[in-house]
Amino acid sequence: MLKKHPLLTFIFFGFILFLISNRLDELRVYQGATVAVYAIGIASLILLIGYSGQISLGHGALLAIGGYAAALSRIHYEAPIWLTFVIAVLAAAIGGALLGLAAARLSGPYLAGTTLALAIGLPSIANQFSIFGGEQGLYFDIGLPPASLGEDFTQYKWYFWISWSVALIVLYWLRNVMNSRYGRSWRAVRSNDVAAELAGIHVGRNKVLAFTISAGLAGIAGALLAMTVSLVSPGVYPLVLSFSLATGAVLSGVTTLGGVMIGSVTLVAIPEIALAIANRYGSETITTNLPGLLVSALLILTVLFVPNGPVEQLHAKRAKKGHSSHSLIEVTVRVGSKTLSTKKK
Amino acid sequence: MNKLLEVFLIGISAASIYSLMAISMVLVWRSTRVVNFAQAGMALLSAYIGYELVSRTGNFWIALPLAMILGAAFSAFIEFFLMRTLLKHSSQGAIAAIAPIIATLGLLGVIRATIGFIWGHYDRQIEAPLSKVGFKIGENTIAMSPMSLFVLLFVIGLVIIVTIVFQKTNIGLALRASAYAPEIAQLAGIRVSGIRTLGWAIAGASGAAAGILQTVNGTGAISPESLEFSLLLVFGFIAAVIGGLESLPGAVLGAIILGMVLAVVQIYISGTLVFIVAFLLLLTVLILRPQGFLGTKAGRRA
Amino acid sequence: MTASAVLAVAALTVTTVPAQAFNPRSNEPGITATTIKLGITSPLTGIAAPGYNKIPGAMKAYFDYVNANGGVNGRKITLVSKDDQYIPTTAVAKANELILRDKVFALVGTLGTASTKALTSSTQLSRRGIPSLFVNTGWSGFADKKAYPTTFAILPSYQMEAKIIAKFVKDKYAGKKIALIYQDDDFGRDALAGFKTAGLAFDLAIPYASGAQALPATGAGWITRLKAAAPDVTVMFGVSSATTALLGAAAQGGWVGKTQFILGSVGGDATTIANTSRALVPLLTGAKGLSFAPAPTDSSDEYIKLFQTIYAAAQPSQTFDNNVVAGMSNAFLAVQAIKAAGPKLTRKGLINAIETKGATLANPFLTPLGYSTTSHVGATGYWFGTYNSAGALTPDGGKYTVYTTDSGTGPVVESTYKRPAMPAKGL
Amino acid sequence: MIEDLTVSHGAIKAIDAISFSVAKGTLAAVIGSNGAGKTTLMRTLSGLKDASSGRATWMDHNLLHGKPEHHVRNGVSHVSEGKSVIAQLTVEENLDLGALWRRDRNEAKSTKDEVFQLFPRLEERRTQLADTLSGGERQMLAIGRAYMSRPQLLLLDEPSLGLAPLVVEQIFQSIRTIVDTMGVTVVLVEQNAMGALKVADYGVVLNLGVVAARGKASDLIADPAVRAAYLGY
Repeated sequence: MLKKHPLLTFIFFGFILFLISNRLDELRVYQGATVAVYAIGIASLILLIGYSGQISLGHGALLAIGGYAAALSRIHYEAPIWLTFVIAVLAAAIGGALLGLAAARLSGPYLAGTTLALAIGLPSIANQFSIFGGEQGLYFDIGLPPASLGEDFTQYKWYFWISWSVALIVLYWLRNVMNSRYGRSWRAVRSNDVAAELAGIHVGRNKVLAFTISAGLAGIAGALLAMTVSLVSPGVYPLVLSFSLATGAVLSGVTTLGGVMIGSVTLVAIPEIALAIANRYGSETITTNLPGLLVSALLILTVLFVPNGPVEQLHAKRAKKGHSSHSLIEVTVRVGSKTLSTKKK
Repeated sequence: MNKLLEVFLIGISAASIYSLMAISMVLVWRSTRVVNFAQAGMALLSAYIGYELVSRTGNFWIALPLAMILGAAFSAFIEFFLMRTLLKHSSQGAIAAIAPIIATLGLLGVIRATIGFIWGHYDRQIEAPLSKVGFKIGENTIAMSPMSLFVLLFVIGLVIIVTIVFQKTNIGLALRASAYAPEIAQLAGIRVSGIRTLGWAIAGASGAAAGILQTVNGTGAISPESLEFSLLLVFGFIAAVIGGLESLPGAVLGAIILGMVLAVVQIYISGTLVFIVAFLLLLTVLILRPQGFLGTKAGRRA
Repeated sequence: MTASAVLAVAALTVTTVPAQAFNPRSNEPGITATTIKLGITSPLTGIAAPGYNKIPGAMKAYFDYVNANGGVNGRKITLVSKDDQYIPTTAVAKANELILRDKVFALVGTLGTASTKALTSSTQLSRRGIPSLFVNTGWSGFADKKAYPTTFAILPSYQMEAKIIAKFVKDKYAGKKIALIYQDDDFGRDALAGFKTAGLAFDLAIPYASGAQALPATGAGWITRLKAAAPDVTVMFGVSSATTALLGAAAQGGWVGKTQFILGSVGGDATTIANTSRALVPLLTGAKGLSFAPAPTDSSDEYIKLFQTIYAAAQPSQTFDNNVVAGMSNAFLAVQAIKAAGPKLTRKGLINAIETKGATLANPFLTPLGYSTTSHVGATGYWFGTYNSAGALTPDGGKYTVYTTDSGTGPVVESTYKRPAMPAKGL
Repeated sequence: MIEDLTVSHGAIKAIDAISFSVAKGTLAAVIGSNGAGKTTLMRTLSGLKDASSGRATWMDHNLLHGKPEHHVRNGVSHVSEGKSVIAQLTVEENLDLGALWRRDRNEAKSTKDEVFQLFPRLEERRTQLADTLSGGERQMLAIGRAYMSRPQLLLLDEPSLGLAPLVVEQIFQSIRTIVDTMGVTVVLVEQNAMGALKVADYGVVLNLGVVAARGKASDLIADPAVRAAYLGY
């Protein structure tokens, strides 16, 4: 169905979600909204890692740009909600383009470390200029749900609807981009810089473009995240968030967008699972330490045993039964360092 | 003039801490082409082990080498069980470039949670074995104490020993060959995987020293999410990259540049800017000289 | 895509409990004839955890004590504690769990300005009418009843603190050379505003980026600049790790006893400093500090004596410090407020009780509480003391002299406030 | 001795069931055009790549089992394609590398003297970085490094690649010397088919992963079909 009528599938999925939102209790609705936000953030990171071979450990910084842009446009210009989201996308995309220009020259661990340093430096910037509201942050209030939706329509359901509408639109759009010429050239760049260059693909420009789009998506995720907590502050976009998104991307499988839900649901579910376990054994030590342990252990196990994510794994199994779909370009061990050494010459 | 000397001493003692971390990162990078983002976590674990050893033996000078040995063993263990499996399973596709980064991040989380389970979320203290009060020159107390001088000498000693090992011994030759060209080293009959584990072990020992010395030279306290160690990771990385990520003297040089620049910024400009300046420094070096100061193409220096 | 989408939907549905929209008109949640459920979210792990993570335990200890003595108006209090790691998004998630799943009657003692702002607004505490008692932040905004009708502040604001320090410095060290070290974010800038209002100018002001105190040479850099300026008085308005860095560097730089240190309340907790570095505690000797609660070492104070006894029984392995006093005082005041709201307890009734009787409720604090039908301001002042060689802050002149002020332009005055006597057995 | 050896890259068979054997103490040349599977063959024999099926043995030693370092220790050395030297090490360090695993230091030293005898240019440049060597010198160094482990079987992958004809001649002569005076068996993979067959005792022609022809080198040179297809005249 997805292959033949992608648009219908997305609309159908949206309808299901709409039905679900009426059935869920409010805590789940809130968590559902968070899942949508994570899904966008993870998709943005997958686009970067899986489709252009770049990594960002400071993706939270790009989310922050989006969140702050949305909040500032709301506070100072009373922009309507949809416009704040557009502004979030544009602002983050600009930030991403600048970062991408620097990033295109870097690879693997260098890029990882640089984005990490950016994420660490971000709070100082928020503190440096009083317009950003410092550590305490700024409110981002999108207002109450429209009265036409009825009195029982809660704020979180409103967030849920907004987040999921945006998420579905973003994922649908991404799916189309991935199947376009750009998507193909990104994948080529990811597989092998040199081969792509030989095939006439402008590697640098492609990487910057991928970074820009990824940042734009991160921006809207940042604005939505700010919406669900109604605040932007450095603490809303901590290093932990960047790591969580990287975790979610790996759990989802970085080579395909198909798995984004797995990562985002897992991120929201893990603290719940840890809590359930802790309640069972009644230990505070478990409650405080187990979520971190679970996420990290899951991350390591995924990288070790399902490196390309569960969805890709499934495809691979299917492909083995039928005809093989392996790429002809053989990528030697540790692509990162290889491209690095070619860079150096 | 006096102030300038102070700035210099402050920069140097900060640099000695950064360089310990940078050296471990360089060692790991050279042996497996991986930046180990769990390095600070491993150093923190070593600091906790050092804390246990100090409280049990009551003697810092026994605890330090013991903790270094344990740090080496743990690091080798990680290479053997985690990194090798990783190379086997995720050596292809998009994940290959990021798998080591993600895995080491995961390792960082596991280490922190484990520390939380064992030691709880409270501060633990290691007493400094030497005086932290600065030496006196005439009337003035300078910003260099027996403790920080020890750290500085330790770093210098470490760099000299590691350099000699790398340049003058057969093991060193094997380490360098495996780093520069693993396949050729393999074809020359070197057990590259074993050599990689050895590289991690040395890095683990130096990381353990970094963890313990950073703690006693600083506040003396450690906690699972110790901010000091997060910063140590990032600043150690910046120092290593400035130096070129390939070269041990480069790591030290990078640390000195970073330490000095930050000391100058803090004392003459504004303490508010240290993080931004560190980030800009990293970015500038990466854009103008991506191979770092000492990371020449041949990159011969050990 | 489809497969994982279905999975996601399934994951959401499986955990679904029957639909029940929030209905403000239903019976009061979190309360039965015999129980009251309260909730707190605070950092139990993460950077801010050491020190602050004792607060929920301290609260629990006091509630258990009350429960063992029959509870409040026949109801026993349970406290649900959640870990938010000092991250606002997590705080919102945890507050939602507390409100929507655990169905707590009220929140109590949430910690951190950004976290508290986020959770208050996102979970719509005021629209739902959920009381948020005694938030542990020095941001003056929470005292604003109009903006936060169900939230009650407890700490004096940073502006109040700065104004009181300014008055103290101007009175005691007139004409002396004054230096300031402050954290360059809104926490420190609130203080700067307070110093400015009170007309205190500094000969040297050293800002530091939040977090930079953890870098190896930051403290040494401060001392270098201080040495060059040689101030008579040095005010430290930062977090306790910054105080630690300052004291450590002062000792290392041979700069002990060269200046009169004045430590702000946030960075001045001796136990927290001792936990980081026992060796630094003696260096506190002679430094000035300020607090609004009685000193944790002051066993002659009836509240402290009671709290010490309760805490020693509940958490024998933990040190009794300012964080414990803060937690137990929070719990104490919550119990008094609930008691004042009467046996027919409602959320509205509780808020009303604090607004009308809050200023007269029994509580351990040495400064007047500002609760009224127009303001939700908590403690309004500070007393000054001097640290002794054990790191205990002892009131100057042997008695607590309290100064009060507001967060605006009001004057700083010496208070004549007399604390209400402690109810029998502290119940 | 190679029987039915098959090696695949993913779904593609780079070598499809090839068989040939090389007599001890001789020089065998494996020739073929680009993509014929020559390099894959070498990498498989030295343990860098896994075979899909078949057998490959040298004396009693199974070449399809174990890592390269294992083979080296059993007398099989491989000089991989493209001047397999480490540019960041000196000439002498590169040579020492080849004998690092050997316990007997004196023997290693005498082997080094043999190498210097064979390639006097290397001795002149022993303290220089390998980076500074010319292409021909690098190839000498690579062969010398492989020789340092005193192999019985030496696998050489395209030593003539990118070298001037005169230098190629010189390298081939040195290889001949290694076979004749030191009793080493050499398998030489070459695109330069004529040059290789001229010095070789035995020849194997690979085409798209299968053996197209094999036999005495002189016979192959004489074979018109081989001449037409691979020798260019």
